[in-house]
Amino acid sequence: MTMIFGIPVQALLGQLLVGLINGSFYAMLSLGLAVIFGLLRVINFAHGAQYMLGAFIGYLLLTHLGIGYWPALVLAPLIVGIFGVVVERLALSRLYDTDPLYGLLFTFGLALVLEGIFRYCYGVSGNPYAVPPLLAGGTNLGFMFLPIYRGWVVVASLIVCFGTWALIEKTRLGSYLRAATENPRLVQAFGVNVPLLLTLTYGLGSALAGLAGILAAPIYQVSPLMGSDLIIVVFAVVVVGGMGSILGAIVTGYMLGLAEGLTKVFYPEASNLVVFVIMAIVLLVRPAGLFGKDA
Amino acid sequence: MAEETSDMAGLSLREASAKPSPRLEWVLVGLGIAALLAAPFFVYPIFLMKMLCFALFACAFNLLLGYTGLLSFGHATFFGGAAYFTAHAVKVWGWPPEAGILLGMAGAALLGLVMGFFAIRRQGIYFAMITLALSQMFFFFCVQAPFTQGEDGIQGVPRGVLFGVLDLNAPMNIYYFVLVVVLLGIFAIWRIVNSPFGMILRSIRENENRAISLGYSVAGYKLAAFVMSAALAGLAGSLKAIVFQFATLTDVTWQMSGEVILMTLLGGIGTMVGPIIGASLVVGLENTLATSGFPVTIATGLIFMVCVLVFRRGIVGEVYARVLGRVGKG
Amino acid sequence: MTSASPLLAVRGLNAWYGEGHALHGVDLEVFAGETVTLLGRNGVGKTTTLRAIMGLIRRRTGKVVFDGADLMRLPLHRTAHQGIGFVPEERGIFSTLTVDENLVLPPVVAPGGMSVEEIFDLFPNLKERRNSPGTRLSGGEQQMLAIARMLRTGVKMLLLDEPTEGLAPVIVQRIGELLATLKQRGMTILLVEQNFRFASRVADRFYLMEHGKVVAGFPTGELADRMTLLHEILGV
Amino acid sequence: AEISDGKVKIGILNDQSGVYADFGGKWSVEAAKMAVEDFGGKVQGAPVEIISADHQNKPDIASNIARQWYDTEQVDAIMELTTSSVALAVQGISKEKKKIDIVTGAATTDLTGKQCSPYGFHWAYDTHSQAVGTGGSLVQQGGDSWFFVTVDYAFGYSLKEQTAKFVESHGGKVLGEVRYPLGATDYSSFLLQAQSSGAKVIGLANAGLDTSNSIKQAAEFGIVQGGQRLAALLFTLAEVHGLGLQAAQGVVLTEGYYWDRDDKSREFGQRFFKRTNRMPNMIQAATYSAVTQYLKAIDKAGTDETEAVAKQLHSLPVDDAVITGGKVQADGNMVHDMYLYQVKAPSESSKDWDYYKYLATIPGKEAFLSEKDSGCATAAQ
Amino acid sequence: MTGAATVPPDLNAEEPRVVLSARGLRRDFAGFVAVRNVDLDVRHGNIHALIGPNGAGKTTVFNLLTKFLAPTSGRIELLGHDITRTSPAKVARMGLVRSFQISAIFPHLSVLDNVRVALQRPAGLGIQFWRSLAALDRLTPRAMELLRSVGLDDATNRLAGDLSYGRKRVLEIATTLALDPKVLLLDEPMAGMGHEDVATVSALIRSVAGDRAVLMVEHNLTVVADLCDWITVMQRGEVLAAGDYATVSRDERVKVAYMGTADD
Ligand SMILES: Nc1ncnc2c1ncn2[C@@H]1O[C@H](COP(=O)(O)OP(=O)(O)OP(=O)(O)O)[C@@H](O)[C@H]1O
Ligand SMILES: Nc1ncnc2c1ncn2[C@@H]1O[C@H](COP(=O)(O)OP(=O)(O)OP(=O)(O)O)[C@@H](O)[C@H]1O
Ligand SMILES: CC(C)C[C@H](N)C(=O)O
Ligand SMILES: [Mg+2]
Ligand SMILES: [Mg+2]
Repeated sequence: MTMIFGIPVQALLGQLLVGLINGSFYAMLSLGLAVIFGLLRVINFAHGAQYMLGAFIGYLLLTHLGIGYWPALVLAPLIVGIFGVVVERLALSRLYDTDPLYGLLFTFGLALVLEGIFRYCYGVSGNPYAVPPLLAGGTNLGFMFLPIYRGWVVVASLIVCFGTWALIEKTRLGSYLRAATENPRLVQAFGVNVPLLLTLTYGLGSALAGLAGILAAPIYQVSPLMGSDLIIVVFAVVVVGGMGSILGAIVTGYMLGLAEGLTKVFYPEASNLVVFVIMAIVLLVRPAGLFGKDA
Repeated sequence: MAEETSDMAGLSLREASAKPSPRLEWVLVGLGIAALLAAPFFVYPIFLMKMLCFALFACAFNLLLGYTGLLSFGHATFFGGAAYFTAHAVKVWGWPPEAGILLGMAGAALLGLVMGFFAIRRQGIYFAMITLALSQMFFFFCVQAPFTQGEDGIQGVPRGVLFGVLDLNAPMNIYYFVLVVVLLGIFAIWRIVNSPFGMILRSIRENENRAISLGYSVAGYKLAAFVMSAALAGLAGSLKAIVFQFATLTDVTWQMSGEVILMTLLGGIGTMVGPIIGASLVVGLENTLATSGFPVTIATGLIFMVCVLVFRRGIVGEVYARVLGRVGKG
Repeated sequence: MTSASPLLAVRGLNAWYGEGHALHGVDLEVFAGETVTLLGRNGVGKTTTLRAIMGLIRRRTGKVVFDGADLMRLPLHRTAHQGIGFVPEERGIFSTLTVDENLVLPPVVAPGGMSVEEIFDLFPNLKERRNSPGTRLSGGEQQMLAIARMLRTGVKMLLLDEPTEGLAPVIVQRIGELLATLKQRGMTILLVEQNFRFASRVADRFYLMEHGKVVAGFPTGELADRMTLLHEILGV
Repeated sequence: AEISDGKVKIGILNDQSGVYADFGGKWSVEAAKMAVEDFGGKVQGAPVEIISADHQNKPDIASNIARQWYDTEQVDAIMELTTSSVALAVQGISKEKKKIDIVTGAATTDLTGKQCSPYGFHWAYDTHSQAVGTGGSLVQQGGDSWFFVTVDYAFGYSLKEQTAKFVESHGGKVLGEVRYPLGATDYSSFLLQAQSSGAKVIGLANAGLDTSNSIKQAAEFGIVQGGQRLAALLFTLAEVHGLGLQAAQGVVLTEGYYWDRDDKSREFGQRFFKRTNRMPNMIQAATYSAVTQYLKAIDKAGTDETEAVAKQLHSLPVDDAVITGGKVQADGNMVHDMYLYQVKAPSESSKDWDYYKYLATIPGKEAFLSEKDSGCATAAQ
Repeated sequence: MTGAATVPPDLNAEEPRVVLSARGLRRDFAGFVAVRNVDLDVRHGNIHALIGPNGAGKTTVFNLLTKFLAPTSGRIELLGHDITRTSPAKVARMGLVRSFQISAIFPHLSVLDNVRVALQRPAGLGIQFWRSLAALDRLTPRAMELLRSVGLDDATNRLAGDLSYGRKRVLEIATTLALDPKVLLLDEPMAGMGHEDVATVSALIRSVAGDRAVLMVEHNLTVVADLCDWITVMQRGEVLAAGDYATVSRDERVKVAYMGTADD
């Protein structure tokens, strides 16, 4: 068996694949954050909570209404998206004229409330959500046993990420979004319905978090705490990628997933630090982030 | 490169534009101090001391947010870090309390130097996220480092005898000691804010490029402010370790960083008294809710949302604006 | 549209920045096809007038009627669709958009606008740099882009805030010619200008502002008679 | 007979909204109230009152409340005290104030070791009992090669180290360990490492959601089907319930109470279920036991004065609806039998909350450190 | 020091000494050369204009000279010191101060404080965090004097952000002057100003140029003709011509490229 640093190549491949799977979640979540940040200048601290919400909606649909995974895959992001729309209309839209930090603080509060409510109602030890029968089981790739569901997560996230990227960078709607990012009032004065654009963007970003959540439900325990642990890492991912850069968020998400995967093999104690260490290095070398424009 | 300040931007995170007249302010300060001197005879001292520690913590934090415009989401690092240093020095090395507290402050300043070094490279939200991430690193460090005793925390820290004469185990002794130190700390912050140095901080917050072109080394100023804020936050943490006789992970979590933001926001960003009031309210609320059965996180979160939406200036800022606004403008 | 009723009528327009009362009842009207220039010293409220007409200032009262529509009641994004375009003093070029994207950004609100090709003929500089980010252009180039992008939209009326500010004389000349062309095509223009010489070449009429109010209005023909007043108020 | 201020007041101080809220939480409060009712609501003619507070896992809040309870609210004893940092802090205060505390919700052996108190008691379980229970007994069941997945901080190490000690002393072997940082959400990488080690048992030295997620993901990667066994070193019925049998089947764990063990436990479990709609785990059950025992001690002492009650608590045998044959050591540790269980497969479960298959009993003497070994200075005298 | 000047500057009484010089300055932006091969000498006591069509690279040259941008190649000397690699704040402390094309003020400080902030550092009051604000009072007379000289003394207590555009520019010049710079770089100081202000500011610039060097970018040719001793004309990133106004304005290339055929 070939070895690299004392680890069989096959085991390493397995670990890389696992890293890529986690990277898929980082990518989807940081993408949502980047989209929201890009236009609203709001660091959506509630992103983790919305991810949790996505998973919980999946769980509740199943247990209360008997609605299974596939419909939930559509419904959960939709509901989270609508929730986002409501939040934007009722609250965030009132904050645009203020310092962007208020958006961060508001969503921070929102995250606490969401998490608190679910903790209160459903406890913290989490609830099970089964892998859909169609994707149950796994295949032996030779170097590892890959649960089919995890393979599906990678595929789904790639589709979602690059679809969103194309929407923003390649369409006319995208150029409205980018322009509104810089000077929303002026774009509105040109005749673009910017308030609607903002609402939909927050909805879209939230829906992306919800989608990640329902995708995660069969892998992790559906628990009120599932988002808050993840969100800070995702923030670091976004800093590394360069805020506001859509492509940066996606690519960095996958990359850091891989980096973390490797660390888990060679020095597992540091696997939760590696993202932050990379962030520190990137800040030293390229303060604007890997894909950020020069600030 | 020059970022144009949009003239459509409304109220931003800056100090209250309306302020009471200096004379009124002094009267209020005098009343406040008198109340604090008398308080331990009416209110539970431990609670008061906790409130005082958090008040200092919030004021130190406000030095950075309210007067330099930098939102740190990692101030728990300094608060909790200093608590660990002090607790360790006093308990394990047997240092006297005053030395332990100084060590805690110095340690916090050092942590501030390191974190600041990275964070001041970016502004605004980026700054917030970087401090958050770095403080999370420190949290993991504390979880794993043997000297912090991990999940258990450093327990049973002796309060000791101050300067070899004042026995801090007597409730009134420690209370007045804490009160004096906190007041000194807050005075230091007030001094910094209302100093020539503070003026430069303000101008940097207003227009960084212009400050550079006037010859100010902006990075140096920001770093200095960051370190000062960290050291003072550390002072608060060290005091807390002596008061409660332990240092645990709670004080280095990001939730603690969030809590100090809440205190400042609730009381009034960029006001001197706001953070003190905010800290008292939050500490009081946590205590009340603990026995009420109402989930604390929900309450905290709701306060955050309401503050941001309805009274962004915070209680004190709002009072200033309502009562004194018209006078102040003229 | 008879020439008797103005395309744009502003009555008693007041505007505030926070507590600051910037406009104290501005009255003016612009007829279809006219070029009208707003003169006044720094800070009298010229820019504010244009922004209040567009609805870019939130706190405003009074009456603004454009082409029969009451602009006071419309949300900001509907104003442009009435056929009115705004070129701000600070230009408002988007750095994350290329020159091309900047150019096609404002939605077309009515037929009859210029095509991108026509625009590039008018501003060859822009064509040369069409793929660079908008704000990488020089100050002057950005001004051209800011005007150019409104020409595509088919608006009936343009509000131009100091279009010659910071521009080289050749370009100023070019912009003068451009305004003349636009006028021939029937464009209505409300212009704010410090460059009195430039203004006097392109305008049909003048309004003079002082302290947030219009204090005088006269056609270009009367310019000579009004010199003393202008002297007094503008220091020209 | 005198009861101070004519009333016995017991404070239940625990996590009711944080990460360990399911571990004991508001159900522990219910259990305490049940104990009082079962005791008749009165002791020595004085009414008994239960008050409770949520310490949110913050030692400073806990100690603030504890001091306030002792100083101004005439609380006589504090119990439950989920999580070690809180338990140690409150035990320190209780010691200073000469008040009784009975910990049911924290794991650290320091409570009856280095930081023991003459008035402090530890009920239910500790890291040692979990280690012996799961580590020692599993080797006897044939699980003689181990790989640990350890959460990287003191709690994880002590669980792992103590377990490894018992594995080895029973003739088993430890093949390796992977230490992962607290707060990890994905365990597949660590589990793959554990899988490829070929160990017969994978020991999960962690707690709470970490354990749930490791178990769930182990199921996903087919680890149990692949013939390896999962040993959760600190896992209770509440979490098994949360995880569901599908994912949790086959997991081996140690608890000091299981409702379906015998008639006595079933009777208690069902009464608890009527009140709360769930079966108690060992922490909630132990809280019942702790309150009951405290009241018995007051009754016996005829007073609620701390020294006298502590003396009774140290000497009275523990025998109630939850614990059988318990004995309190000089270091304050309540020694009782622990049980090794295996989680049933869904097909084996015949009714609601029918989750465990009994594997073995760990006699109290083995499960807990003796007062000589505990390192408690006052007990050694 | 570095030997570019053959004669020690202050010995040469005829030619005012060169205080700021650039040699072979070049700056690329992702393949686009915004400034190439620019040589420039700014002399003490002179008002030097940098003119040229939009996009010629004038602002970029300013940014290079003040170190807000790093030159791709070339060399810059200030008062005999090589500052090619010096930080912008350091350069400012050495006496090279600029204004911005987009007005740069501290909007939420009062007009008076705007000026006092500029006075603080030279007065050694930049880092005193232990002293009271009253320490700044001794700067007030000088600040008032500066404000008076630009006609802003009626607005000392207003927030700078509430001033109109033109008056903001005037304020900016006042703060710049507060530093008493050796070399003053003004990027379009008259843009957006009314005629009256233009006259005030022209007079102001003339009066301060006596004992310092001024380099300004300006499109208002009347001002340039009136004020400037030396003019450098740029086009497409390069120096097209240099000389006094009369020379430059007769240059055919300059007429075609910049001044146009209209009057003036
Ligand atoms: N964003 C703002 N906040 C507060 N006051 C403002 C703001 N913008 C302008 N003002 C004030 O409103 C008044 C009118 O300003 P405005 O910009 O409309 O003047 P202007 O005539 O366009 O001047 P200029 O020729 O300098 O552009 C001025 O007194 C100015 O100080
Ligand atoms: N950061 C940049 N990145 C790319 N190109 C730039 C950048 N800054 C300036 N340029 C380009 O360099 C050229 C010179 O710009 P500069 O702003 O120096 O012109 P200018 O002479 O000041 O013009 P104006 O008089 O219009 O202000 C322009 O074509 C501009 O597009
Ligand atoms: C499961 C938890 C309540 C155990 C806790 N971490 C302790 O150390 O006591
Ligand atoms: Mg204007
Ligand atoms: Mg320029």
